[in-house]
Amino acid sequence: MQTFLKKRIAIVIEQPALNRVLDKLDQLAVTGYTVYPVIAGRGREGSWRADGMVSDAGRMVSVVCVCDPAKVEAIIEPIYKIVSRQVGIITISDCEVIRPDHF
Amino acid sequence: MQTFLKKRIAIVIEQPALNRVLDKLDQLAVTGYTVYPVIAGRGREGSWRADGMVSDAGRMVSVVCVCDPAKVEAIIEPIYKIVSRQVGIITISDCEVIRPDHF
Amino acid sequence: MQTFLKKRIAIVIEQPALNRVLDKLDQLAVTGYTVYPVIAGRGREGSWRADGMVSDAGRMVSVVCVCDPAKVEAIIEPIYKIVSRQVGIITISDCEVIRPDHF
Amino acid sequence: MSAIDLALANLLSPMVLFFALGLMASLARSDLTVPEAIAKFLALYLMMAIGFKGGVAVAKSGLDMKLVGVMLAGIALSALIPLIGFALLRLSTRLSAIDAAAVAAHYGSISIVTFVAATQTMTTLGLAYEGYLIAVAAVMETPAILTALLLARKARDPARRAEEEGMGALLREIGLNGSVVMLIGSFLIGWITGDRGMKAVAPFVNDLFFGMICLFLLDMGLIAGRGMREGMKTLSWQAIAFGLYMPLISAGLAAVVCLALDLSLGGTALMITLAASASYIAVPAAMRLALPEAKPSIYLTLSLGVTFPFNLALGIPLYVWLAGVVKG
Amino acid sequence: MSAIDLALANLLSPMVLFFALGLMASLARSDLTVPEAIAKFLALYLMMAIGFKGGVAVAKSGLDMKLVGVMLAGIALSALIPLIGFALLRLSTRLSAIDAAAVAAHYGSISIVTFVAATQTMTTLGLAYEGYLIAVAAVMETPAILTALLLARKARDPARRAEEEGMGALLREIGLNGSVVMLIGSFLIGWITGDRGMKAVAPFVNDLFFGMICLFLLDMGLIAGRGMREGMKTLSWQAIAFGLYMPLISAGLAAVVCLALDLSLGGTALMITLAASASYIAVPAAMRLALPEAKPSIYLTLSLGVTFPFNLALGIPLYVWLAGVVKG
Amino acid sequence: MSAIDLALANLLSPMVLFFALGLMASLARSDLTVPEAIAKFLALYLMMAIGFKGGVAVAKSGLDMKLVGVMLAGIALSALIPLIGFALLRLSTRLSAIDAAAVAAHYGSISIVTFVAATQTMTTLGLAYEGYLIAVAAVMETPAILTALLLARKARDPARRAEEEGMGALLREIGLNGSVVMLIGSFLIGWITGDRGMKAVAPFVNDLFFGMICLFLLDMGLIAGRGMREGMKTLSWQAIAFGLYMPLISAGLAAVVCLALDLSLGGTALMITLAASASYIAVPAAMRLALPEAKPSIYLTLSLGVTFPFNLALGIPLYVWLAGVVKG
Ligand SMILES: Nc1ncnc2c1ncn2[C@@H]1O[C@H](COP(=O)(O)O)[C@@H](O)[C@H]1O
Ligand SMILES: Nc1ncnc2c1ncn2[C@@H]1O[C@H](COP(=O)(O)O)[C@@H](O)[C@H]1O
Ligand SMILES: Nc1ncnc2c1ncn2[C@@H]1O[C@H](COP(=O)(O)O)[C@@H](O)[C@H]1O
Ligand code: NA
Ligand code: NA
Ligand code: NA
Repeated sequence: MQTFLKKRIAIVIEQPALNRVLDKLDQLAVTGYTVYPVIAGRGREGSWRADGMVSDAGRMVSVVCVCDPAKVEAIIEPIYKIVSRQVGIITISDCEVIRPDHF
Repeated sequence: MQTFLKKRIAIVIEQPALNRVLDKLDQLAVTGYTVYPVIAGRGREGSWRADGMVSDAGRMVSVVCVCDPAKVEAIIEPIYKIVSRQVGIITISDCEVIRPDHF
Repeated sequence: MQTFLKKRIAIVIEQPALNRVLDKLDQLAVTGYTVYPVIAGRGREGSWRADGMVSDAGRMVSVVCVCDPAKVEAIIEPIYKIVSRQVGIITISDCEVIRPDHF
Repeated sequence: MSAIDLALANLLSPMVLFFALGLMASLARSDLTVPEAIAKFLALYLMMAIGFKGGVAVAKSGLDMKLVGVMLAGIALSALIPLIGFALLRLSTRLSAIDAAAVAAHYGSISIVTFVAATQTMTTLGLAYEGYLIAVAAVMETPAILTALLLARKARDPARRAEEEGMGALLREIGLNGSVVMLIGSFLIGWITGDRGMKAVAPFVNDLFFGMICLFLLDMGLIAGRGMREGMKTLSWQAIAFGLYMPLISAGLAAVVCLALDLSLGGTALMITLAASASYIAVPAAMRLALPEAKPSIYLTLSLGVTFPFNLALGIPLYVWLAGVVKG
Repeated sequence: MSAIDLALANLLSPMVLFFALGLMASLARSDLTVPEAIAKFLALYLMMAIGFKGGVAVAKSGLDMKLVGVMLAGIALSALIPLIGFALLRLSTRLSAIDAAAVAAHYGSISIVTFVAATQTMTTLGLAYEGYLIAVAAVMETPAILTALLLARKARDPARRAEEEGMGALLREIGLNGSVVMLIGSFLIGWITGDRGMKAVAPFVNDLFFGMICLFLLDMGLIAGRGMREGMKTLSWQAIAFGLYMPLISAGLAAVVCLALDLSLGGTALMITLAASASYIAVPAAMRLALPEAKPSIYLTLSLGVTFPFNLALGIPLYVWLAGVVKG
Repeated sequence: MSAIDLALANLLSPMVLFFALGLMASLARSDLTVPEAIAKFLALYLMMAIGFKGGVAVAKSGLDMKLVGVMLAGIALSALIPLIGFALLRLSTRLSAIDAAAVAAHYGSISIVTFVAATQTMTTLGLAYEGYLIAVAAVMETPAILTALLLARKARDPARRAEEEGMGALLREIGLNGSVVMLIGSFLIGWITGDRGMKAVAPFVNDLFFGMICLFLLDMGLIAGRGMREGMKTLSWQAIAFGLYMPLISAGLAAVVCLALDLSLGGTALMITLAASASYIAVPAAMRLALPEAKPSIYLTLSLGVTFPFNLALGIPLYVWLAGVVKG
């Protein structure tokens, strides 16, 4: 079965800024994204845990976007602008898919 | 420390079809899998959010299966048959493990 | 936009042993980590599901740590010592980041 | 109470107002949300409470033989309404046969929350109703699904049909839907334990009931609003119209059927409400398994974003009035 | 009751004891936790219950014109307190202007749980209070945020300022905060439905209220303890001191303002409590959007790990006593 | 009431029926589930309610010196029962020493839900019992774990033993288990606040109690069923038999001990129930830390899939009858 190379952009961003990231991804017309919950973590801003939290401040979520290698630059640039201002990180990795048209 | 190359199959599938995917993986005798929750997403079928949802319809989960590169074909084929009928995607990527026998 | 190669260590470990893993990562002075919830899975120890569970025993969480390739050995060694005693797995994969200093 | 007074009183009930609050919050894109686990808990509670109460009521009144007739009538309505719905959708909209069948299934089946809201109205109006209607509600959940499957079968290309796993497996997956099991199970437990059981759980299933419904309706409003924002893009005005007139057709049909059933006034109103309500818990999940190629955005938006609000705000008082006509 | 007796009675109330339990459990690194979904549910419930009750109270008493004056006073306090806080922080601590502004915003805004705990004390003391104070609490949430933004603006480098998206968008994001919407919405629903509505939801919003607060305070204790463990490293003793004396300054200011308001004794105590309380739900989230470069570890720890426990254990009885002075 | 009537009445109680509902739903592979957050909430609520009640009861009755004796008896039972269990498992099954020790620990420790179900039976039978038995239940949680560790030590290869981190750290991890902390904390708060506190939280901890237990038992049934489906493959019939006769042995032992304690009839029944019950919250988590090489599938299935259903359905009435024999 033939597969096609794509890029997997994984963003960990603090919850209150999530909508900004998703709205930006919508503007950038990515084919899609998936948001994962995160229950705890540590970074330069110190460590945090989700349980018992009422406020969204100080907790993270993770957004994963699979896209064409050609599109990565165009997506990372504006997303990084948002993330760099907030608490969060971005990682990029390779992955293969079966339906290239889908991404 | 020596590591061994394996493949990481990541499936995002709508909740109601999860059991079909897992039952299939069990039939295929994979050494194991892990199911992750997903809280929101967007794809060709439009965007969705888990919170407040009562019905399982229209929400996703993510299944990750680490397996031997030799087994990938045998696993992807039947899983793709299920996923292609439903709302969902499949991605494949490389990863290394320490205990090759485990996967 | 220039990116830098890092390693992504992904650990699936049973909940009761999570603190041991995190404490160890803190000792190892990694720049950070992210803990993801897991809702179900299967492995050598059989299959499990989180829903309805009261006790932490027999359920998993997933810890992801992005670090410098040079550091991987130093991190994997002691973490593997913990994981190998418990129910759990470790996988390592490549990823790229934008701020190398951050990891 | 005139139909108008009824309608007004209904519109100003806490239930409807909390639904409206959720609806507006979500249309205004507020970040107000009910955690998924809580929404599932509220649904679980509702099934338990309403089922248990129904069972206890039956334990009190005993089962008059009318039950059988009402059950059969319910099954018939659930099985036939999709045929009407399917025909109307194919005539009035551009929906594919598969999509039309999936939508039709929702309108044949029932919405337990609409039913609960209606029982609440009965309580405020001081109208008694047959406890076994809970059981009737339960049996009305699935027949509509079967009708829809048969409608879709004909439309499906043979290739697909090959892929389908056996009807049997499918029915097991569908029939054992959690909410249905919880509803029937609680009904039986209420029936078995009767007053004794009710005394023990009354503060939980009775006293809290109304407050929990308000929270649940807040959540329904949030989801409905989201559905409107999302789904309206994909829905033609003909489809939206269907979501408004189909419940009326079902209600009319049920009213006629009720002429033959001699239920109490409250029972008649509830029976009509059941027929007029559209499922959005059991059936959507079933459709994802049985008709995966049908677009969820269409049937979810129609049943939750159009028909549910309509029934809650205007439908229920109308059905009470209709029941009055039937009985008087 | 003397201030001392009051303080003791307060320290031995189940509310405070459950908070202490959570605090100690978390400081001892016990794995006792409240699931996030439950914490959010408890908060949702609290907003619903307290809002609804306030609305019903207003429906009963009717709105006397004093409300306007009290509202304006509340807005003024919320808008001005941050100026004092900002000045004190800049003088006494090494916090950057941005961090100082962010912290100040929390002390201008209000903590609804502190308010709820205070209303509970009123009930135990048999002191009546104006129902519309809920509405006042709601309007006091946001003005402080605006003051803080203006304070931060001046300090911000122009580069950043360019990045900022329009104030308008920001205010929408902030103004539609879920907890505020739930509070105001429930208040209005309570107002509209009045006694009729209350009769239906009383077991839910009244009878359970105290038990739910206890659970919520257990959770607050767990979070506060975590905050202490985490945050104390990052906080200077001057900052911690600020978390202890700032509420007293706000309380004093509010007491003076109350001289002009002629609220009931209970109402005065609540007004003072509102001024003295520091937000940790709405404002922190707003700060992450409006002033992302401000360190959450600082303002979260101060408001939740220092000021909230202080208000709960010692502040509230003190404010009741202060209200006595004002009214007597 | 004869033992038979008791057994029948028990089998038809809502608690047992909801457990059965969950069990059957899960064996039939229905998708009925209780969200994890809700299950944790129900457990938290149970600990809070039962602990608080116990504390209030003690505040009322005062502590008679018998408490000390009962506590010591409880500790002794918890510490000794694992020795018996270990010996029987090693003789009758093929379990490794480590696995046998881990299983034995569960039977020495206690199941708070079994205890709660038993207190409910006391209430239905109108039997009073000593409030401090809650405290006894709490102290019986851990001694069994220590015994099991000593049993396992001897069996462990030295290499492993080197790896082990200090006993001290381990005990801290285990002793601060959330459910134990919540139980003891609520007990103390109930004790301190007494009637005053109870008046405030009664609707929450008393009125809802039974309904919440029913929901919790539904969940237990779902989990137990899953455990049966999963675990039965891995369990020999000898192991399963152990899960049925071990509680009887513990009960007998406790009955003898109770001859020396002069507890009330209800208290005796509860003491026997505690000894006969097997832990599945605190101990499994502890075993994962202390004896990671022991297979969770074995001890979880035995305690939750075999012993808990047995105690709930047949054990409790039997223990009440046994208490009757002891007391006269
Ligand atoms: N490009 C993408 N990157 C990440 N996740 C995606 C992407 N496309 C789709 N998904 C996820 O897969 C689900 C189903 O996709 P679809 O079948 O295209 O509607 C979506 O709801 C997303 O959660
Ligand atoms: N090295 C890392 N590996 C994995 N996750 C990280 C890492 N650094 C930061 N994170 C995650 O990103 C969040 C924000 O990081 P920071 O902005 O450094 O505080 C943290 O709370 C973690 O959840
Ligand atoms: N091949 C695999 N792919 C993905 N996840 C796995 C795999 N094997 C094990 N896991 C996860 O790791 C947990 C522990 O595995 P084990 O120690 O083999 O029982 C399982 O419950 C799964 O959640
Ligand atoms: Na219907
Ligand atoms: Na304030
Ligand atoms: Na025991």
